[in-house]
Amino acid sequence: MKVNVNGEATDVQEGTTILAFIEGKGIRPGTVVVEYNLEIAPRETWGSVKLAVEDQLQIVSFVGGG
Amino acid sequence: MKVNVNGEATDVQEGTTILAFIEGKGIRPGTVVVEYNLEIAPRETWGSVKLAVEDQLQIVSFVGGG
Amino acid sequence: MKVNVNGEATDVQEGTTILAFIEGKGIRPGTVVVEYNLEIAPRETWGSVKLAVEDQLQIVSFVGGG
Amino acid sequence: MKVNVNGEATDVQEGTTILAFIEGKGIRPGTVVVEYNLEIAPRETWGSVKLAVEDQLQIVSFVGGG
Amino acid sequence: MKNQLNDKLIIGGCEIKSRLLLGTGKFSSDKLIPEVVKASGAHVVTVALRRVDFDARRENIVSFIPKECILMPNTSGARNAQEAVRIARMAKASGCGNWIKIEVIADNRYLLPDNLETIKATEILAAEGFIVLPYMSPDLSVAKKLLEAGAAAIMPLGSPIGSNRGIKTKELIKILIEEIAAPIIVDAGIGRPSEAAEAMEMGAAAVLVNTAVATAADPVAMGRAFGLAVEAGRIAFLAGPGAVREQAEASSPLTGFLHEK
Amino acid sequence: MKNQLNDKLIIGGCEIKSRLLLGTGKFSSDKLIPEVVKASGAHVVTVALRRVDFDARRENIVSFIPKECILMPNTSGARNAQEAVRIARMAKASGCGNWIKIEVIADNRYLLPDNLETIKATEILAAEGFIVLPYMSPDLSVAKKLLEAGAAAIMPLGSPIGSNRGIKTKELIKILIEEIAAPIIVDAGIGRPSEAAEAMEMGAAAVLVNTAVATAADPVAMGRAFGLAVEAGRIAFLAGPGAVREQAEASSPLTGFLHEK
Amino acid sequence: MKNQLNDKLIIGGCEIKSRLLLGTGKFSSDKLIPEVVKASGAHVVTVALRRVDFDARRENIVSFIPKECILMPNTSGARNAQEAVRIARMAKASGCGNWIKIEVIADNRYLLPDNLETIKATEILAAEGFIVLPYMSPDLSVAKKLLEAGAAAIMPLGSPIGSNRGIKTKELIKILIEEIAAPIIVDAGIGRPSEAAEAMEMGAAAVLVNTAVATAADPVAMGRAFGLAVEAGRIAFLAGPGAVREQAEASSPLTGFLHEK
Amino acid sequence: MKNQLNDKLIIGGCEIKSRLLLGTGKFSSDKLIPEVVKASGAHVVTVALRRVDFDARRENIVSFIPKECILMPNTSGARNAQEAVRIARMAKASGCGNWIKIEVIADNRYLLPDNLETIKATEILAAEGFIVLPYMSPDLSVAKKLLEAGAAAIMPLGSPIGSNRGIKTKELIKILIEEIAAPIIVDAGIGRPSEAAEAMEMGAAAVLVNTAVATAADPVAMGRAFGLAVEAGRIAFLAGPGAVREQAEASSPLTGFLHEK
Repeated sequence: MKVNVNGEATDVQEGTTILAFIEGKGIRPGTVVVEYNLEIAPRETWGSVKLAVEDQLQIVSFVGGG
Repeated sequence: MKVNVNGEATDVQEGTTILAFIEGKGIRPGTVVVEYNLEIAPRETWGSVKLAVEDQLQIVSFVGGG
Repeated sequence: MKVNVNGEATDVQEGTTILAFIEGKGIRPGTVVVEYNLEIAPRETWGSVKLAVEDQLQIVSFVGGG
Repeated sequence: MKVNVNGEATDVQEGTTILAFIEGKGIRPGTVVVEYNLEIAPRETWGSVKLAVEDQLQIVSFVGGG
Repeated sequence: MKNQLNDKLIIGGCEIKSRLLLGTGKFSSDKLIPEVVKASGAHVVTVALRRVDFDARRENIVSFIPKECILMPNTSGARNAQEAVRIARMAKASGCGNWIKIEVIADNRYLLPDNLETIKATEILAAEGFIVLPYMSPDLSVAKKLLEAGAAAIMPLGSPIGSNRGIKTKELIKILIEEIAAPIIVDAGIGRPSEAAEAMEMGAAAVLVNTAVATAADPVAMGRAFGLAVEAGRIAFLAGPGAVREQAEASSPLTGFLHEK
Repeated sequence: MKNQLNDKLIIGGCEIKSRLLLGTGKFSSDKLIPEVVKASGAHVVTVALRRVDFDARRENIVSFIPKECILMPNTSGARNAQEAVRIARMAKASGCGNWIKIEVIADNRYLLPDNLETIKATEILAAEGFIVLPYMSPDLSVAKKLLEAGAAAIMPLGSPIGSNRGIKTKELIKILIEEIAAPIIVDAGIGRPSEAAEAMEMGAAAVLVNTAVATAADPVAMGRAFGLAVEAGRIAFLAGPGAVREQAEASSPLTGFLHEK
Repeated sequence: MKNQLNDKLIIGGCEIKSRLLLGTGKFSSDKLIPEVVKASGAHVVTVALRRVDFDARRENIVSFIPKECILMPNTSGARNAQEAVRIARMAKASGCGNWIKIEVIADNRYLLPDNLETIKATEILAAEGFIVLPYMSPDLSVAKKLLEAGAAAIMPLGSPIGSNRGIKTKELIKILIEEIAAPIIVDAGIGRPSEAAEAMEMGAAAVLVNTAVATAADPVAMGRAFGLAVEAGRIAFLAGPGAVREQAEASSPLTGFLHEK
Repeated sequence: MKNQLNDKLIIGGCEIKSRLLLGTGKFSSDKLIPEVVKASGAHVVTVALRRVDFDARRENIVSFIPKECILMPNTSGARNAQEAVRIARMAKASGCGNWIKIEVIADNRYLLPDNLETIKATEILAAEGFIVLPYMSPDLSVAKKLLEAGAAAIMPLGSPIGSNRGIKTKELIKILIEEIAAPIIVDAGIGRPSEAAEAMEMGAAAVLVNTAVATAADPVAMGRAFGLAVEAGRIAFLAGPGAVREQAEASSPLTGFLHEK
């Protein structure tokens, strides 16, 4: 199943939650923010929201900037 | 009868046309432009348009400007 | 007897020393410097140098400056 | 015989006049000025002044400058 | 001097014969205007529109402007897009042509333009067939939107109107010149011919000057001075100025002179 | 424009017909010079003196300078007053007249003049009957001494020779213009016509330009641009520029328009 | 020095302890940041938001910023109001607070902001409870609209981001300071501490600096230099600088000395 | 910040603890001076010498200057080298040390120094063992001669004394800093802390300020502002400022955000 993560089509198993996806990438959940289909996904929902075909996911974190 | 000419309430006799008003003020028609109730009044209509109560008239001419 | 003090002809009794002149003006000797006939007059000489006619005396002190 | 021309030691036959030297170099006399031992050599003297050992000669002309 | 031969300024389909645009406000007497226009060589001349004062009539300014000039009325007095549109339409109704300088000003102290309302007015008037030259506070993004809205040229301010302070917004104007594919005309603030020349050297297409000429002790001479300076600056721009160096570079040859043996 | 009629620049008893003085160094070809001089309108033209190179002769620069010009040789290459005096005498011996630009330079990096040696050379040469125009680092006290020494005009630098950096010493030059009763000619550093115009607006009597013209892509056009700019700046100076204001002042009448009831 | 005691900068209800705001981009190593922040004294520190790179993870920038700082994420990367709003919401969702610097940029060369989209984004985000500090191209009319839209401070650019060119828009920024009843923070372009001091002397409420510190050979020392300069400039503003004069005025008494008889 | 540790200013064999030198003229009350000196951190403090007025005595200025300061009398009032020498000798006779600021001024309007007389006075006084700091009109050739004459530092003017006009002679001062192997101290004209910081960023060794502090509404605060600014400028000079760019360079990463698929 393809979902769009950070602008790229990405293969994800059906039933994967946002949390599972993030942890699967080796990312500490506390360091990122997730936008799910153009809306903020609050952290407490990550464990329950299951990714579906063509979902749009933005996973972002802070970097240096001016 | 009061009409508003250049922002001031002005007494005008009923039945006065735009042209009559202008000429009555001693203005050569060729030197001014008239806006009648927020629309341009083409010169050829001045002789036929009769002023009515609360009409808005702007009579303007060119001056020096930058 | 006239001597020139700070650019002005000034009456001084014959035999007056520099020190006497200064003290006579109510000036504390420690706060001024004296040029006597275009040469510095060291403080230790003030008690012995007697003013003569047409001597040139500059008595100066520090003021604010940039 | 060596004379100094424009800062360089230069071989010149004894008896050579300024004029002969200049013409020998293929220079039109009208285009240059000559300083001879730190003094201007007027053009009318060029034919008679004979160069001697260690004479200093500056032969200059105009160039572009600002 | 070949570059100059084909150097034409085209605005709204017209070839503009002088890169000095002239305003007609503030002259001690309108009677000076014909001579000033002539001395300056200006081809585009601005005028304003005002309510007729029925008590103190003055002669029509237009009669003082040579016939061969392009008249560019401004919308001064307008505080928003709608008023600018009304004024522009009145100007056009006078039969003086379809050029319009949009000037929308809400600030009474510095007379700075309202760029947003200016964009709106430009859009409406360009669609009605006006040749629109908007006066604006220099801003690249706004200039792009003005161009999309149909502006024939962009007129950023150098400093506040009538201040004679010179071009204090060079940094932003240079960017406009570089990035905008339309004539950039520096309007407002130019106080000296040298400043007009500098605008042209920077690559501005033209300058609009009024106060500096009108308030000079001798406006006719000052008009001529501006005309010459604008020409000088344009020619210099085309002539390709030499490089600016940190250090000196001798104009006269440095080699071989008296002290060298 | 009445002021202009009697506006003459007299130096050394000669009426100088253009306030743009032109240098002849650094041109890609000397053949450009006649056309550049003509396009610029320059009346006083500078040249340098160099030792003849017996191997690689080049044509005499003087033959490229129109006959009606005043030739002003400089003393470039001189490192002290004595050398400047020798060079000046050689220049005069050429029969080209008695004008001399004194240029005494010890610093090879910025080519800045030695004001003290310049004063000495001025004194000697003025006494010999030269018309002396000393190039100097702007300094009021030195300018006064140059004048006492017999200088016909004072030529302060705007920035280092050949740098095209513009007039970076305005503060000091303005004071010279105000305080010195002789023509002040801004020499060195002027890189753009706008800068030449500004010098003239400040009240300089003239400017001397070389590198900016010679290193332009099109020197003839640039010469013309400078000629126009100098004229523009001079006329503006005479025309009495208007005041510079902190705030805006409307060019178009601000009274009574649409929004006023 | 009484003026200083009550001189507080309040933005969004918080007292800001330093008038130097610091950006965190472009440091050769993020490990420098804690020391730079400390040396500079900055209280408000900006960060950006970027998509996580799953392959090349880097440490969280936030961990390098002292806890007592206010974090101000920017919306860099946004090309319109809608994108800025999305980024702002993501930033807030991180739990770092509700400050947001709006940065909407369509121009890739000069990175100049889009003022119109910035107004739109300000309106939306202020309504959502953000403390909004919009980065903008200086323009009085836009600044007024930003204030109406709910901006907590206005951040005009001095020159293009990262250029270190200084405050080239002084004329416009001075007008903002005078006319806008909100803190004016000069953002972008400040390259030297002296320029930061000048902004403060002009009356700016604060400055935001990044590139000038991050690209210095010694960023910690440069951070300290900026901190001192901002303090110097603010104190000078409050201390009431003396008048600027055309002519000299002796510092030492001129009366009565040696040469006077 | 390692560069700072060894950054010492040595003049005449003494380590000077602050790069801000302070003048004491023009204060509304001399009683302010101790507090101003302390707030500014100045270590070298100038005073002038005047004929005692037998009628209206005032307290000795020296009593207001902290003991740890180096007193630098100036020769103000001198119109030529000889008078400067006499004044210097009187100053030394007071027992206040052997520092002397040479100030020889013939021009009463702009108070510009006479560079030639200044060289002569420097030569005489340096030979007598004074630590000589000559105030001068910036001129490379003169600075070299002053150094040969024994000057311990060179003090070029930024603009006329007391004018608060800032550093208008940057071009010439930068050259002095680059070419002269002695401390360059910008004296006269500095009106704002930002200008002092800029002088230091340019590489000046120090600045001397008087009028800007003395005529501020709050001289103590202004003294402190100058102290901070001078420190900021010096640190920035040592910290190695980043490059200035024509165009923008993003502070936040430009790669990969919302709009990129």
